[in-house]
Amino acid sequence: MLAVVIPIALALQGLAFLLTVARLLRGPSLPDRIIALDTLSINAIALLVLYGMVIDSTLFFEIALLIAVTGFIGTVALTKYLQRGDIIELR
Amino acid sequence: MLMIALVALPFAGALIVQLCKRAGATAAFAIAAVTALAGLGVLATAWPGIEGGTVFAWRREWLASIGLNLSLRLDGLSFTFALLIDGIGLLVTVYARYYLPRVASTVRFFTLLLLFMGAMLGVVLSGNLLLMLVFWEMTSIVSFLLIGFWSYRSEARKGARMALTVTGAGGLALLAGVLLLGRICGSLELSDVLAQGGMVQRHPLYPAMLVLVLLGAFTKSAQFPFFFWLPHAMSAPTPVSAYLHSATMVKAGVFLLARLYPVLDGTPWWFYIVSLAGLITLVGGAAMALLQRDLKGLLAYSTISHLGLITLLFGLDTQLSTVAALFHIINHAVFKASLFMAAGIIDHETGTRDLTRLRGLWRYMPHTGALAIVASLSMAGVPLLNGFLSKEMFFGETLAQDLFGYFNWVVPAAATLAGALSVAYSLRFIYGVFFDGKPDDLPNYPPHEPPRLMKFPVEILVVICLVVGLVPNITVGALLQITAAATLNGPPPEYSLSPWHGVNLPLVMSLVSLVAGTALFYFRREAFHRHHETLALLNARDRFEDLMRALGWVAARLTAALENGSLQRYVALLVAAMVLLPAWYLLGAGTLPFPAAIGALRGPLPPAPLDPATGAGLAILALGAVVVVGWRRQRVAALSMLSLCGLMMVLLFGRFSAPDLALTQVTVEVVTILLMVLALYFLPGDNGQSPGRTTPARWMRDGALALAGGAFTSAAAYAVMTRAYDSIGEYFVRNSVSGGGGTNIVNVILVDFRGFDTFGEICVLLVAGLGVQAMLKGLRLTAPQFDINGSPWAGQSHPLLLAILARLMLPLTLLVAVFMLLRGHNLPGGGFVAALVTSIALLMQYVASGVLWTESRIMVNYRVMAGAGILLAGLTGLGSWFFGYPFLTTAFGHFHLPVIGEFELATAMLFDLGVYFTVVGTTLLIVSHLGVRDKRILASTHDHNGGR
Amino acid sequence: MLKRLFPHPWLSVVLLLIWLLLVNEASAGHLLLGALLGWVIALLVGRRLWLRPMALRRPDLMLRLAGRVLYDIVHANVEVAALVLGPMRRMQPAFIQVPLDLDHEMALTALISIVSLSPGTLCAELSDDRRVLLIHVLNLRDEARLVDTIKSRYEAPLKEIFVCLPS
Amino acid sequence: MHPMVELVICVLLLIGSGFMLIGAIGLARLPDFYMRLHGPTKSTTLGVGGVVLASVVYFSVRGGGLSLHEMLVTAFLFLTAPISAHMLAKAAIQHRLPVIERTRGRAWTPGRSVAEADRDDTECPGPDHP
Amino acid sequence: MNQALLLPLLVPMFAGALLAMMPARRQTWQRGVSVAASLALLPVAVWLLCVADSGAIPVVAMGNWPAPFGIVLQLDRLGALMLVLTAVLAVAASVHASCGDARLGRHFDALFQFQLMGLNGAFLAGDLFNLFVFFEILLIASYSLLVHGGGARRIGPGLHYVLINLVGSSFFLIAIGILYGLTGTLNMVDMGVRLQALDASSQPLAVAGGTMLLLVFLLKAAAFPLYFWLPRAYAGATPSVAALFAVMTKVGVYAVLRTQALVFGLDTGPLAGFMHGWLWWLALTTMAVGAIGALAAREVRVLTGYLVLTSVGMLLAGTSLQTYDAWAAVLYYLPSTTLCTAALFLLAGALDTRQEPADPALERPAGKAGGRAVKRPGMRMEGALFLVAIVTAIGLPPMSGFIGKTMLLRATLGPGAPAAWPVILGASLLLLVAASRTGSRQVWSAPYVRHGVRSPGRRVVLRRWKLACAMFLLAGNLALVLFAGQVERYVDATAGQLTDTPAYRQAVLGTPAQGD
Amino acid sequence: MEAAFAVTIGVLTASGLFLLLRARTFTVVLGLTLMSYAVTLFLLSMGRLATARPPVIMDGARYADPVPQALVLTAIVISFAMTAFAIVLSLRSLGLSGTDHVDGVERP
Ligand code: NA
Ligand code: NA
Repeated sequence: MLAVVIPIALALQGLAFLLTVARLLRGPSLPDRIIALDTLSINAIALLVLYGMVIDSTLFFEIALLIAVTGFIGTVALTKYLQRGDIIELR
Repeated sequence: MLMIALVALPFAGALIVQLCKRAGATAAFAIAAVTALAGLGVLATAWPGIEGGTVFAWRREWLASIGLNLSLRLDGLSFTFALLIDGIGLLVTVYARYYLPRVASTVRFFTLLLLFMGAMLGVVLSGNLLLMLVFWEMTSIVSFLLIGFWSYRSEARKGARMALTVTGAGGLALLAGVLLLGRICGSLELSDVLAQGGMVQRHPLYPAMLVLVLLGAFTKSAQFPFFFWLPHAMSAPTPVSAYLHSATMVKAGVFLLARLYPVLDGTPWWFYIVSLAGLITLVGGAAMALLQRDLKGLLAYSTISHLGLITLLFGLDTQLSTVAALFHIINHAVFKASLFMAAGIIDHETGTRDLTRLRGLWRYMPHTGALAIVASLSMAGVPLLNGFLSKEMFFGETLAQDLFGYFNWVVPAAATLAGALSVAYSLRFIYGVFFDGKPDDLPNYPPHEPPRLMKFPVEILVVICLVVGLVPNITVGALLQITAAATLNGPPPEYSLSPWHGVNLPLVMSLVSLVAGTALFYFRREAFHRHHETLALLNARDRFEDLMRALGWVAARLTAALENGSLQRYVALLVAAMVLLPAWYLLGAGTLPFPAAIGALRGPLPPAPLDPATGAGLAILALGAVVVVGWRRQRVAALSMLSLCGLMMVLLFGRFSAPDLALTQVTVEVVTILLMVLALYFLPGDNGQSPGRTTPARWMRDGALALAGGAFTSAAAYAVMTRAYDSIGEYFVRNSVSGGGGTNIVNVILVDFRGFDTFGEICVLLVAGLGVQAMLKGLRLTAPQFDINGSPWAGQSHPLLLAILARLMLPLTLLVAVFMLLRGHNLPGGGFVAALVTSIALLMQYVASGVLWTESRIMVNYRVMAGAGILLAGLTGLGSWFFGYPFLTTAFGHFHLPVIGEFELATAMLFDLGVYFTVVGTTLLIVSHLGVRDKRILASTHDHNGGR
Repeated sequence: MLKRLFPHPWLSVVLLLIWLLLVNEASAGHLLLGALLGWVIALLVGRRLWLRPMALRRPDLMLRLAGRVLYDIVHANVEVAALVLGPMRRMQPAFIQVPLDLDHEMALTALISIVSLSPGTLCAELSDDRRVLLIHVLNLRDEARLVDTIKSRYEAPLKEIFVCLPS
Repeated sequence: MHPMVELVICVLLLIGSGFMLIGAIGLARLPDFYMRLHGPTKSTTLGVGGVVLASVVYFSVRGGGLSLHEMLVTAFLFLTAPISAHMLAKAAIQHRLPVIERTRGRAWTPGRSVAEADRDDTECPGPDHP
Repeated sequence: MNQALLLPLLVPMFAGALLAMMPARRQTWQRGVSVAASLALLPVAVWLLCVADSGAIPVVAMGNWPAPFGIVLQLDRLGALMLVLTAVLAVAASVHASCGDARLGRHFDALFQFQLMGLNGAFLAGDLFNLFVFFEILLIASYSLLVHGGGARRIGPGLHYVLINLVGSSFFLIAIGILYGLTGTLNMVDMGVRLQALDASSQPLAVAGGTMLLLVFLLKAAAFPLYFWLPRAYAGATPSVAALFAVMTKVGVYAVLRTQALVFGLDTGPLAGFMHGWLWWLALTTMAVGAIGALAAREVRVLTGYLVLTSVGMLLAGTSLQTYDAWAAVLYYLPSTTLCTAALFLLAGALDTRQEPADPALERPAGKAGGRAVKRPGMRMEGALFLVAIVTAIGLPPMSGFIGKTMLLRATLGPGAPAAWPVILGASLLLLVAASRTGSRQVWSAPYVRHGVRSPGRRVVLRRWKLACAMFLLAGNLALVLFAGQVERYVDATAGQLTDTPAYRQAVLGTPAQGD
Repeated sequence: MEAAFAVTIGVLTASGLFLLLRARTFTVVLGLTLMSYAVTLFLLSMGRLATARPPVIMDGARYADPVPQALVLTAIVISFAMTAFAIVLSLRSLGLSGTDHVDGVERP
């Protein structure tokens, strides 16, 4: 059963990934691109977890975890740049 | 020993002069004089041996590989020259004592004079051709300093440069010639070389070698067409001129002709090149001398002319001509030195050397006048003076030669003409300076006789002119005999030294030239009047300066054309070189036709099938890269695309079994984006109006280069991947647990097997951090007031939600960092990733709450932290020394504690901790410093259209 | 004194839990190590890098809220899924303002997170005085009911759970 | 592996992946930025949640012990996703991204009054010089 | 005993780390540590030279992991020569810097020490990737040092230098990758062994990788057409930095020699000598371009930059010949040219400043009134040292440059001579013209007198120290002349050692030559 | 798979090189980053492509060649440091010349 479902899951997620990439490419605004990027990192987490199951290895958990812990910072930096320009301000 | 002393004495003297600088000018003079005297003494002791035909030789090995030995040789030829150098050197020293003002620079003068003397003695005494060249070039350099002695005078600097350039060029040619000669003879020892004259002339390299050697000789001796530097060397102090242009510097060239005579002479190459150069120089120099307004200029061109005479004699095809050349070398040295000194006295006493201003000095300085007149008559070749004797021999030899067939008569005719000219300019000197009315146009009036001792050297030289002219056999007969023998490397031909040989053709030629010269002098205005303007155009110094300036201009244009300051060009060249040449080799370096070469790239390994997910991932990565290129002007959008690429890298690392890489990529990506966004703030917007749009040609070039680079890496990667190999990786797999104590092989490689690389890597990090901090000091940047759409920036600097969340995440993230650090040895993770996670958690505080808030709470000096990390890593590595193991040897053990159970400790972890500290410290050092604390933001009004 | 040694007991406990999750085992050694790390990190973070002092009350309510939120998230997910897959013109997007009455920033954060995580609503802005929340709603049917739901279903329990302490 | 367990894993996987896709569809289809901003929350919550739960079950069964650490991924995402959304919304307001016409209410941002925001909509103050 | 090989790395490393941690206000302490660390390098390097001169090749396996698996450091005659050269430069440059240059910006001393570490590491590295790492250390330190002091003259060329070298580093990694991908090893000696056994179909790949590697080194060496970063960078750098940088291009030459000897093998193998043809022409062009650039130069520092370039051409021409004599010539010429150009850079600091008055109001043209220029006191000494240095650099007798040049001329005497000799001699002539022009302008015509100098006493002391540094370097040149016989024996032995691949195999891999 | 991987490397290299040949510092930094991606993948591919074989010792499996991974890690870190330096230097140049042109002057 798993052997059937996993490719399906992979396909669904792959499609999700591609759609999100399309949004990244299409924009039209910068926040649109950033949101696509943010979503892509979440997709990537799911893909990594899935891939860990595919190859029966727990070694990919940490990658997913690190994306979850640090991935949003890119979004924060870019959005803050759009708002304030300087992302590390004096006060 | 004698010879060593002879050469070393002046150098030692120069050293002593410099050491006793404080003692003043007189002491310097005394040392110089004593040195020259000592040299003469040494020569005197050598005389009996020399007279008996002994050749003194001394030799020490120095540099076998280039055949340069410390080898000295004193024979008749070098004895004569050494005698001139030391003797006239002594007289010049005495003269200079009175000529130069007694100021500090006089010490420098005597130092240089002694150095020159030493170099010159080195040239004539070298028994090794390369050693001779060493001294030869030294004379060029020291003469440069002597000519430019009064360096504040523009003409002195220019004259010095010109002399150096011409003689230096000749020296380089001579170097080539000498090396070729050494190759032909198999040795550079003079004794070996002189022994195989005939062989040399049959060697195919002989013409090249001869031309190169002659270039050296002709430049030094101011032969046509290289004569032009010499007149301008007259801007040297007169003692220098008296020394360099009578007995030493310019004589080095003719010395070389004499020295290598047995090796070089005897071929048409030699006869024609040497005699023609000499002939042209002889006549041309004499004519130019007549046209000079400057007293020293007249003497300079006369020197050129006399050197041409000597050269011509060497080039003639009779043995006796060589004897005549040697005789004239001696005579010319004597009368020319005295003339220069006399000219110096005149200059010194009247304040001018301009022949149009000088006149009627006889009444004021008869003593000097008498001396100068005798010397100039000798120069003119008037009987009973030494110049007459050698000139008579010269006329004789021009008749005896048989080089030019039907045109043989040209040589004696030209010689007579030159003789007439020399009579004319000598008369001009005598009449113009001492008679011709009253001296009413002198800077110093009235002129008077110089100090007694200043005339002393001139007197001695003039006496020699007279004595040699009257009784040549007694005075110079023996000297000339042994000189000729040494030069010809065999017994000299029969000749007779006597003022009177009866009425013969040479005497007639002498008389003709005397009469014609007098006539020429009488009609000089009519004859030369119109050539004054032409002469101005021929000012060699200006032409030379023009040439040099043009050369410099061309060089500057060439350089500017090459280095136009455009990085794009440099990178394009770099990429072109880096890609095209390796690609050429990759495709078989032309041995294979193109399709076959492509086909040969594919190796034997079967390719793995491509699954759709991986294919899609690779495609997205590639697409992302291309889109980054397309969006490069919309910077934020490009950055988002770059982030996509980074994310795809992470996924691909996961896919291709590199979890450690994926972890590292995730964290590095975040910090890099932070950095880039920080930079983005200050970069002026590219709103489509800035200049420097890519032209189509540039587009094509860059596109082609980029595609070539891409094709190369593709091809190389594919070629390697389809080939089998045998990796050292197997060893690491086998030894990771047993030898390194960890199951994460990559980490064990990083901290143990190849920990040294990691060590270097953290050094790179620290240095980058230090460099960034140094660069940011005092940096002023203008910050835009509007966002990329032209609106004012948002008012809220630190959204509450962000600040709270950042603080909330801090302890959690730190925990994750510790987790990464501790597990790294066995599972993906490690000090670097842990450090970046820590840094990101802290950087989050900077972003969310600002620099002041954060740094008032995190009181850590990041720089110290980074340095401490390196120290920790280094000390960990050093620790193994104390146990007798090499640097960075790790130890690990499994320990058991109650409750906790079994755990592992490894020194590698300590090393990793050092890595951790360095990376945290550096990352924060770099990024936090880009925060506003160290940079000064100046408000500006420029808008900021970076995005879409 | 105890306060200084254990500045954030709750944090330490949470860290211990997370540590155990991270290492994915509950051995005695890791329990000890986790406790140690929880303590040390809390100490490092101290009072200045962390939030204002607070107390967590009503663990029961906390669990109930968690369950409620999870349920709402699942529910909203299904709801929004239908919206997304269905015709777009049916949707009635809106910005609404929700007046707030929360003291501690932790509670505020929790509320914003809940609102944002449930599909269909999204916190767009917070006023400077922290008293008004701007929410974007994907498909607004009844503004008053939504505001009321947020206030009663989430804000009220949060107010009870997070209690400000004097610093 | 027990078929029931396998079934659970399969269902969880399909739910998770399905919601990931729906989130992506939302991101692709929805007509304005603020609406699109709702898309990722589905991926974050049920999407990743489903996949992670599947992984938890899978490895707990395979590894012979409870494996809960994947839950941490979701936990961290729950912490960070709202902040991303919040910051994105703020950026969008700063950039005055258009909303579809039928959107009720008006976006505002602290630091600029509502009145100011109103004016922004009518006239766009560009930079001082073109 | 072998562990002592690490000293040239550890001394600057620890000094650098300590300096990095020191507070910025502790200027005197920083200078002290820096100078002391540089001074300490000299005896170590000389001692290692003596060790290497015995003909042995001591090897240290880092972390006790044997080659080819672990990273090894190896000391041969070539490496020891470079170590001594670097140490000499380090002493002069660090003392010179402590007389003022170091204060122009932050972290000079720490960066300086790490630069030394990178250099020394490169000279000892036996592992190709480790060589890359040390290259990166020395590069990153050089980036910072180059822009030390700031100003448009440094930042602009600095940016070019950095970006060009970053591109170069990428290609370095690709080259290493190809070679690793083919051989599966990183140890240079082992790589050489495995390359010999490479099947014919993979050889184009190996040559391509090797070519790229050589090009990377040629970029560091500043060979045409990869030299563009050099002239402005060197002209802009602070004198102390430029002096140390005199050795940077030689690192490229060193690396070419090193890889030629160890990896691509001179004795056997299909890869031997594959670079000869094109490198020869590139070298000659470099020489010509350098000489032309020198002719265009108007300042001593610019002139010196082009002298460096010309010397690179000489060195590479000799290197490309791959004969015993030519390599010996290269090895003799290398220290000679490095020392004298370093001295010139130090002197340029004094000679060039007079042409750019700090404040026109403070400068008045002298010599108009009195007819004689009033010179700044004691510039005579700078002038004399300049003369000695420039004579050495151009290759005029009696200094060491002449010997080196003559060795090279002798070594090229053969089929290559018709191309090489005119270029070498012509370049020398152009350099002579250029040097006499620039030199006489900067040294002789001294039209400015500087007034209002604060604390002239201290200035005099500092000036003496600076002169002493230049003298120290030139004394090295003098030693190369006085002990030319000994040096020649050493460089002959070095060239011999480099061509003796089995000796390296024995020392590094512990096995007698395999595969042949 | 090898061919696709190789082509991806090629595209990354080409894009990176093209950006490196541009005139604005920011673009050049983008190019450096892409180039470093390309180099990273290139180095990784030198250990041949291995899927599902992470080099972490488990029981008895085959492992990917760990050496290129270690090299890449070092290379990534160094490239990170270099990129940071280049960014700050370009800011320094901007502060001095007022332009973000790599040559410090606007060129026509
Ligand atoms: Na003759
Ligand atoms: Na007159």
